[in-house]
Amino acid sequence: MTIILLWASPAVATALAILVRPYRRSVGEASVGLAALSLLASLWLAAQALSGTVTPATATDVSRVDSLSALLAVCITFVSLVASALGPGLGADRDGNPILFRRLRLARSAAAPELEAADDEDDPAQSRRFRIFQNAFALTMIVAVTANNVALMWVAIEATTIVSAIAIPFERSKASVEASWKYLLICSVGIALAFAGTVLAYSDFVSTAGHLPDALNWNILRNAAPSLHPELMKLAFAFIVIGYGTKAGLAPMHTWLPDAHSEAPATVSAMMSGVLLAVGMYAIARWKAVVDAAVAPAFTNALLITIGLLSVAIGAFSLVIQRHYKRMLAYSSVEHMGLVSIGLALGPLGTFAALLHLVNHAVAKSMSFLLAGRILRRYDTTELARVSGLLAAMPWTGPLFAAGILTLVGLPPFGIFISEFLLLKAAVMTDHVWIAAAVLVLLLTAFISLVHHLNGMLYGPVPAGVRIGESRGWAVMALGGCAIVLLVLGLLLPPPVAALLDRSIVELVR
Amino acid sequence: MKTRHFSSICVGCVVFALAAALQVLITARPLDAAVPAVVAAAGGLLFHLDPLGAFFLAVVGIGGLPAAIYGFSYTEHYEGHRSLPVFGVMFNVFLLGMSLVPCAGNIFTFVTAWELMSVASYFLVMTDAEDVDTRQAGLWYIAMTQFSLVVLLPMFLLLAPAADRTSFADLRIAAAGLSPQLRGVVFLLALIGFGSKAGIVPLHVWLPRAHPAAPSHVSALMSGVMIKLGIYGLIRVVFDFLGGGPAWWGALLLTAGSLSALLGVLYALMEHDLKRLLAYHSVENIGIIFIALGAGAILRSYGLHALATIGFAAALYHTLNHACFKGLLFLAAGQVVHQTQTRNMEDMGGLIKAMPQTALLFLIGSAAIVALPPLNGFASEWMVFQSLLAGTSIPRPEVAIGFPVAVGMLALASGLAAACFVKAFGISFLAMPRSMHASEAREAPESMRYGAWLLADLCVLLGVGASVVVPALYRVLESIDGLVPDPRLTPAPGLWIEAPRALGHLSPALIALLLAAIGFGTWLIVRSVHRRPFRVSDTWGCGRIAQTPRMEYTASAFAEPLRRVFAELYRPTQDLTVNAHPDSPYFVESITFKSEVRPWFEEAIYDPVVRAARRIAARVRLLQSGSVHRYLVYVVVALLVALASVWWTP
Amino acid sequence: MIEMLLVVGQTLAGVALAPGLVGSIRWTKARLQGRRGAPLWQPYAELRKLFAKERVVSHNASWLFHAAPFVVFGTAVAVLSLVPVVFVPTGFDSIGDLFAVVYLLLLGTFFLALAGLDTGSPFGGMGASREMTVVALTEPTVALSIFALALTAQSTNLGEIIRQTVAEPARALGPGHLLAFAALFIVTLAETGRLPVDNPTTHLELTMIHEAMVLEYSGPYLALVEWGAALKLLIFFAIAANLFLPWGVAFTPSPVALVAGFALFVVKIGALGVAVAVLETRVAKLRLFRVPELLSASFVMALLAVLSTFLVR
Amino acid sequence: MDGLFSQLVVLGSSGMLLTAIIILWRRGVPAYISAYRWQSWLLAALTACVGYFGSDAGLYGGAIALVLLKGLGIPYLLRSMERRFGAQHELRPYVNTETSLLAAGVLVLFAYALARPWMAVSALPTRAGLPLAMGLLFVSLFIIVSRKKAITQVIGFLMLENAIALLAVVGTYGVPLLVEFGVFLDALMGFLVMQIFVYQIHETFDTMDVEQLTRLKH
Repeated sequence: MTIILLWASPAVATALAILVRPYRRSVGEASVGLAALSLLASLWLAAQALSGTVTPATATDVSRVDSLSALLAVCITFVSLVASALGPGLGADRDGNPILFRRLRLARSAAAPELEAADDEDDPAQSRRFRIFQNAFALTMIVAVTANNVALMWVAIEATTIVSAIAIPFERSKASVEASWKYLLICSVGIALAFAGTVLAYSDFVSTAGHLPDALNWNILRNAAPSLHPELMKLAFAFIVIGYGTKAGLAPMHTWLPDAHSEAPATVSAMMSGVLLAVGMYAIARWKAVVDAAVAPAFTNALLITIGLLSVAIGAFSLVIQRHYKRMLAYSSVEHMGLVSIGLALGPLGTFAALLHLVNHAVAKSMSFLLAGRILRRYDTTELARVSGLLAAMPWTGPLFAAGILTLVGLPPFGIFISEFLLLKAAVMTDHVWIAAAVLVLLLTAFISLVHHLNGMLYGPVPAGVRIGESRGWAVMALGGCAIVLLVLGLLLPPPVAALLDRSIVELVR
Repeated sequence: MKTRHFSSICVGCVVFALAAALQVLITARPLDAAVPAVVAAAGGLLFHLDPLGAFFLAVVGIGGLPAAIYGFSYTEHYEGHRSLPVFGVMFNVFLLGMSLVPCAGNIFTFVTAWELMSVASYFLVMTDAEDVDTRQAGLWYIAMTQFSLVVLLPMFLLLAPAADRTSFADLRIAAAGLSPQLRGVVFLLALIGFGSKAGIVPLHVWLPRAHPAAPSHVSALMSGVMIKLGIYGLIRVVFDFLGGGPAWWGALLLTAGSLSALLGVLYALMEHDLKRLLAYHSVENIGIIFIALGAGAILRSYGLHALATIGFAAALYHTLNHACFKGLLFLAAGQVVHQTQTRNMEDMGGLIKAMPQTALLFLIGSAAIVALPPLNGFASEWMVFQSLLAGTSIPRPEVAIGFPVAVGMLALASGLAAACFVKAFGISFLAMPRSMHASEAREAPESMRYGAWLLADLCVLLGVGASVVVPALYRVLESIDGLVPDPRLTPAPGLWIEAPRALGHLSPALIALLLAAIGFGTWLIVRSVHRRPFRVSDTWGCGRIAQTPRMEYTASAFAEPLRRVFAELYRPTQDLTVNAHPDSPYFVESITFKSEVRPWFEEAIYDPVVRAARRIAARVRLLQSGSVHRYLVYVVVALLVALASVWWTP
Repeated sequence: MIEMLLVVGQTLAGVALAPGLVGSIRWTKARLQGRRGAPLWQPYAELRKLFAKERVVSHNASWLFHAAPFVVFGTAVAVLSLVPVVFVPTGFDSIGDLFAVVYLLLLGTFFLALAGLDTGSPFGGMGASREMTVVALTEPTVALSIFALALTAQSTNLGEIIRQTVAEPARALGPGHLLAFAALFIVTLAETGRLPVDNPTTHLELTMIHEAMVLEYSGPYLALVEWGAALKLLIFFAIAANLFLPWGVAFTPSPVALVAGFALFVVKIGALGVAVAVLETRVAKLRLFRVPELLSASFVMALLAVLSTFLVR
Repeated sequence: MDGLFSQLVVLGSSGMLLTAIIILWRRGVPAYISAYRWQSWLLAALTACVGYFGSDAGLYGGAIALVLLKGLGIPYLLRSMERRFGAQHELRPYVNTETSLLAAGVLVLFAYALARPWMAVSALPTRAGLPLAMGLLFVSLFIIVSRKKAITQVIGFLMLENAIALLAVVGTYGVPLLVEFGVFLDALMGFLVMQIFVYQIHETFDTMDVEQLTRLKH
C-alpha cells in the first residue's frame, strides 16, 4: 500500500503543476508537501524492509521494495524534498527563504511590514516548468528504484534522462542549450546500449526457461541466473556497465556531467548529481548481483575496478586546474562515483562501503550544489577567481559550503571519511593493496586541489558590489539540516542505517 | 558565548586530561573504555591508555594548560571579532583531538582523532586569514597533513590481520607474524607518515610556514605538543607493534635525525621572523629526539638492551623538555609580537626595559633550548650524548662509525643553536628599540604571563630534578615490551643520572647548587670590596657624539659570518640596485640591497611533484574538448573495449 | 670530608694561579720579542687596580650587563672545581663530566655575548657575533675529542679518565690520543682568544673578538671578566695537561703527594704557557673567514683520533 | 515452415541494415528520412511476421503501433522539421563516404563475431537475425558519431532504437506488453524532446552544425 503512496505523491504533484495553467504559489507549496509525504512513505517502507517483510511477497507484482531500494528511495525523496523546498516559485525573499514558512514565523512577531515588499517574484512560467519537471524527475527516479521489472526500471531511467534534459535550460542561453543537447544525446545512446544488454539477458533467459510472463523480475532473474549461459551474461554485463555507467557518470562516459551540472539550475543539478548518479550505480549493482550468480565475480570485479580507477583518476586530475566551482563539484561527482564502482567490486565489506558512500555523497553533493546556487545568486559568477571572502559575505552559506567541501574530500567528522576508510580497509583485506595505494594518491590530489580552491573562495577580500550579510532564514536551516544529517552519518552511523546496509548486502552479494 | 566560557571549558578539560595521565603513570595500570555503537562497522570507538600513552597525554596537558590560560587574554583582544566563535570551538576540538590520539585503542579511533586534530589546527592557522601568506601557509599545512594520513592509512591496514580485528592488541599480535619485507614496508610508511607530522627534514616544509601564521598560543601548542604525537605514533608502531627491527631502521632514524638537527638550526640562523626562527628550532629538536631513538634502535638491534634504554629514555625526556621550553618561547614571543605588532626582529630591540618579565621568560627558554647546564635542555641533551657514546660498544665498526659522526653533527647543531639564540634574545630584547612600536611597548597583560611562568618553573624543576624524573621515564618504558630496560639498570631516584656501564654520571642538582653558591659568593666578595655606586654615561663610541639605534648590530649582521661559512648550503641570492643621481654617476641617490636564503631542497623535492600533477591535469583537461562527437567516440570505444574484454578475461 | 676540603683548596689555588699564568705568557712573549716585559705578577696589580676603580655603565645597559660578569666568573670557577688540578677525589662521584664542563663554559660565553650586545655599541655586536661563530665551530671538535677520550677510558668523568690512563699507560699513548691532544690544543687557542684566531693584546676594533665584547666593562666587572678569561685559559691547559699526561696527579690525600702533584702541575702548565707564547710570536693572526678552515682541520683531526681508537680497540 | 520464417526474418533484418548503410552512402536529409521510413516499415512487417509464426497476438498490436508511430508519425515530423530549416546541404561529415562504408563493414563483421555465442544459445528460429541486429546497432552508433548536423544525429538515434527493437523481436519474440508500451512511450518522448532541442539549437545558434557547440570546455 505504501508503495502506491510513494509513487502517487510525486505523480499528483506533477499533474497539479501541469493542470494549474496560470502558476500560483500554492502549487509550489503543494508539491513541497507531497514531496514530504513521499519521504515519509519511503521511510515507512525502509522500516518495513528492516522488519523483514519485503512488500509485496508475490514476485509477479510490478514493484518490489527490498532494503536496497528502500535505502535509495529514502535518499531520492530526501534530496527531492530539499530541492523542491528551495526551488523557485515559492515567493522566496532575497536570501531564498520561502514565504510560507516566513509567514508562519512572522505570524508570531507581527512587526514585519517589509515582508511583502521584499519578494522578487520568480517568473511564473519558469516556476511552472520547473515544478512539472522537478516532480516528474522525482517520480521517474522513485519508479526506477522500486520497479521489480528490469525493463520497467530501464524505461524509468530513460524517462529520467528525458525529463531532466528539459529541466536543464531553465534560462535559455547558448551554454545551457548546448549542455542539454549533449546530455540528452550521450545519455540516450548510453541508455539504448543498456537496453541492448537487458534484451541480451532476457533472450538468454527465454531460451533456457521459456516465455514466463514476468521473467524480467529481479528475484526470478536471480534465481534463474545459475542456469544461464556465462558467455552471454558477460556480453550482457558489458553492455549494461557501459550503458548505466553513462547515467552514473563513470569515465570515459562522464563527459556530459560537467556541462549538464554546471549549466543546470542549482536545484536540478543537486538532484542530478546527488541521486540520479546513484540510480545509475543502483542499476549496475543490481545487474552485478544477477551476473555474479551466472559468472565468476572476477569478470565483473575487473571491469568495475578498471572503470572505477579511470573515473577517480580523471575526476581527481580534472580538479587540479579548475576555474569554475560548479564544474569542480561535477568532477568531484565523477571521482566519487568511481570510488563507489571500485567499492562494489571489493566483496561484502566493499559493497557496504560503496552503498554508505552513495548515501553520504547524495546528501553532501546535493547540499553543496544548493549552496553553490546561493553563492551564484549572490556573486553572479561561477568563476573561482572572482569569488572570495565568502565567510565574510555570507556568514551562513560560507561555513555550510566549507562543511560540504570538507565532507567531499573525506575529512572526519563527516560521513564520507568513514566510507572511504571502510573502502580502503576492504581493498587491503581482499589484498588489492595496489588499488588502495592508487586510490589514496588520487584522493590526495583531489583533496589538495579542492581545499586549494575552497581556500581561495572562503578567505580573502569581499569583491566590490557583493552584498554582505545573510538572514538566517528557512533555506539556511534546511541546508543546515543536511549538514547535521552528514554529521550524524559521520559520527554515529545510526544502527538502522547500518542494518539497512547489511540487509542490502545480503541482497547483492550472495 | 563569552570568551571566558570557551577558555574556561578548555582549561577544565586539559586539567582532566592531566589527571587521567598522572593516574595511569602512577598506578601503571592501563585505563580502558569502549563505545562500540559508534560506527560499529569500522570497529567502533575503543580507548586504551597505557603508560606510554599516558606520558604523551601528560605532555599534551603540560603544553595545553599554559596555552589555554594564555588564551583568556588573547581572546579578549579579539572580542567581537567575527572569527572568535569559530576559534573557540576549533581550539577545544584541537585539544580534544590531541588528547584522544594517545588514548586511541583501535585504528579507527586513532585515525579519527588524528584527523580531528589536523582539521581543527588548519582552521586555527587560518584565524587571521587576511594576508595572503597565511592562506598559503594554511594550504601547505593541510596538504602535508593529508599526505601524512594518506601514508598512515595503508600502514595501519597492512598491519591489521582481518577486517573485524583492528584493535591495537590485534595489531600487536599480527605484527609478529609479518614477513621481514612487509615489516620493512610498514616501518617506512610509519617513518614517512609520522615523520611528516613530526617535521623531519625532507617533510618539514609546512612547519616554518604554518606555525608562525597561527596565533602564538596555538603555535606553542602545535610546536610544543602536536609534533610530539608524531613521535608517539612512531614509537607506538615501530617499537610497540613491530618490537624494533634490523639495524638499518635505526640507521635511517639516526641519519634523518642528524640531518634535521643540523638543517633546522642552520635555517633558523638565517631567519629574521621571530616565530619562523622558533619553528625551525622545532625541526632541530625533533631531529635530536630522532637521533636518540635511532641510537636506541641500533643498539637494540644488536641485542645491547641495557645501552638502548638510555636512548629511548633520552628521547622521551627531550620530548617532555621540548614541550616545556618551546611552549615557553612561543608564549613569550607571542607577548612580544602582541606588543610590537610585528614578527620581524629588525624592528624590535630594547624590549628588556619595557617588558622585563617577558624578557626573563624568553631568556630562560633560550637557555633551556641551548642546553645550558642548570636547565632541563642540558639534562636531556647530556643523555642523548651518552646514548651516542654507548654506540661505541657495537661489534661492527662500519655501523659504530656512524655514532661519532652523529655526535659531531649534534654538537655543531647545539653550538649553532647557542649562536642563534644569542641573536634571537640579543637583537630583539637588548640595546635600543629600533621602531616606534618597540619603543612604546608595555608589559603584556597578567594572564598572558601566568602560563609562561608555569612553563618556566617547569623548565627549571625538570632540569634540576632530572635525577628524579629519569627513573620515572624508565617505568614508562617498561610498559612497552619492545623497550623493556634491563632491571639492573633502573636507578632509584637520587642525585645522579647514570649512563649505562658507568660511562658517565652527572648530578644536575649539585651543579646548580655549585653555580648558585659560587655566584652568590663572588657577588658578596665584590660588594664588600667595592661599595661605590656605578656612574651612568654614554656607550663608548670612539669619540663620536650620539649613539643612534641605526648603529646597532641587526639580526642579519649578526648571522652574516655564519652565512659566509655555510654559503654553499644557503646559496644566498643577492641583488644590489644602485640608482645614481641623474646628473652624474658618482653621486648615489639610493642603494637597495636584497639578499634572500631560500631552502633550495624544498624546491628540489616539492616543485617537480606539483609541476608533474599540473602537467597531467593539463592533459586530462583536453579530454573535455567540447565536441559532442568526440564524447560519443569515447562511449563507443569504451563499449568495444568492454565487449572485447569478454573474451580475454577468465 | 677531607677530600671536599682538598677540592675547595685545589680550586682556590687554581683561581689564584690563573692571572699568574697569563702574566707568565706575556712575560715570555716579551722576552722572545727582545722586550723586558712586565713582571709576572703584573696581572695581579691590574686586578687590584680594577677592583678599586669606579664602574661606568652605559644608559642602554639592562640588569643583564650587571649580571654577566658574575656568571662568567662563576662558571669558570665551577668548571675549575670539576677539573682535578692536583688531587683526584675518589670518595664521592664527581658531580659533572666532560660534557658538563663544555656546556658550563658555553653558559659563560652565552652571557658574555649577550652582555656585548646589551650596550648597543656596534663593537659589542661584532664581537658577540664573531665569538658565537667561533664557539659554534669549535663545539664538534670538543665533542669528538671527548668521544676519543671516553672511548679509551670507557667513561666521560675526568677523574675516571685520569685513573684509567694512569692505570694502563700503553693504551693512552696510541696515535688517537696524540691527534685528540692536537685538536684540543687548537680549540684552546680558539676558545681563549689566543693569537691565530684572535689577538688578546689588540684594541683595533676590526680584529678583536673577545676584547670587543668586554669593551664596555670597567672597574670590578672588568676585573671579574678578565679573571674569568684567565681561569678559562687555566682550565683548558689543565684539561690538556691532566687528561693527556696525567702522571703526577695525587690520588691519596697525603701531603707529600699533594705537594709533588702541585709542583708537577705548575711545571706542566708553565711548559704549555711557553709553548703558546712561542707559537704566538711566530704566527700572525688569521683573517676571520680563514678561521673556519683551521677549525675544520681540528675537527678532522678529532675524527681521525676517534677512528684510530676504534681500529686499535 | 520454420525455414521460410527464418528466411523472412533474415530478409527483413538485412533490409533494415541496408537502409542504415544507405544513410552512410547518400547525402541530404530527405534521403535519410525516407531511409528511416523504409526501415520502420520493414521492422513493422517483421514484427507482424514473428507475431504470425510465433502465434503471439500481442505482436500484431505492436506492429500496428510501429507503423503508426515510426512509419508515419515521426517521418512526418522529421520532414516538417527539415522543410522548416531549408535545404541546408549536408556538410562534409567527419569521415568521407568510402571510409564510412568500410567502417560499417568492419562493424558488421565485429557484430557477427560478437553474436556467435548468442546464436549458439538461442533456440528460436529467428536467431539468424541476431548478428544483423547487432550490426545495425553498431552502424547506427557510427552514424551518430560521424554526422555533424543535429537532425542526422536524431535520425541516427532513432535508427539505434529501431536496432534495439529488432534485437528484442529477433532475440526474444518481443518483450512483455507492459515493457513494449514503455519503450514506445520513451521513443516518442525522446524524439519530441530532441525535436524541441533541434528548434532551440536552430534558434540560438542559427545553424544546425553541432560542430559549433564547443563553448563548454574543460
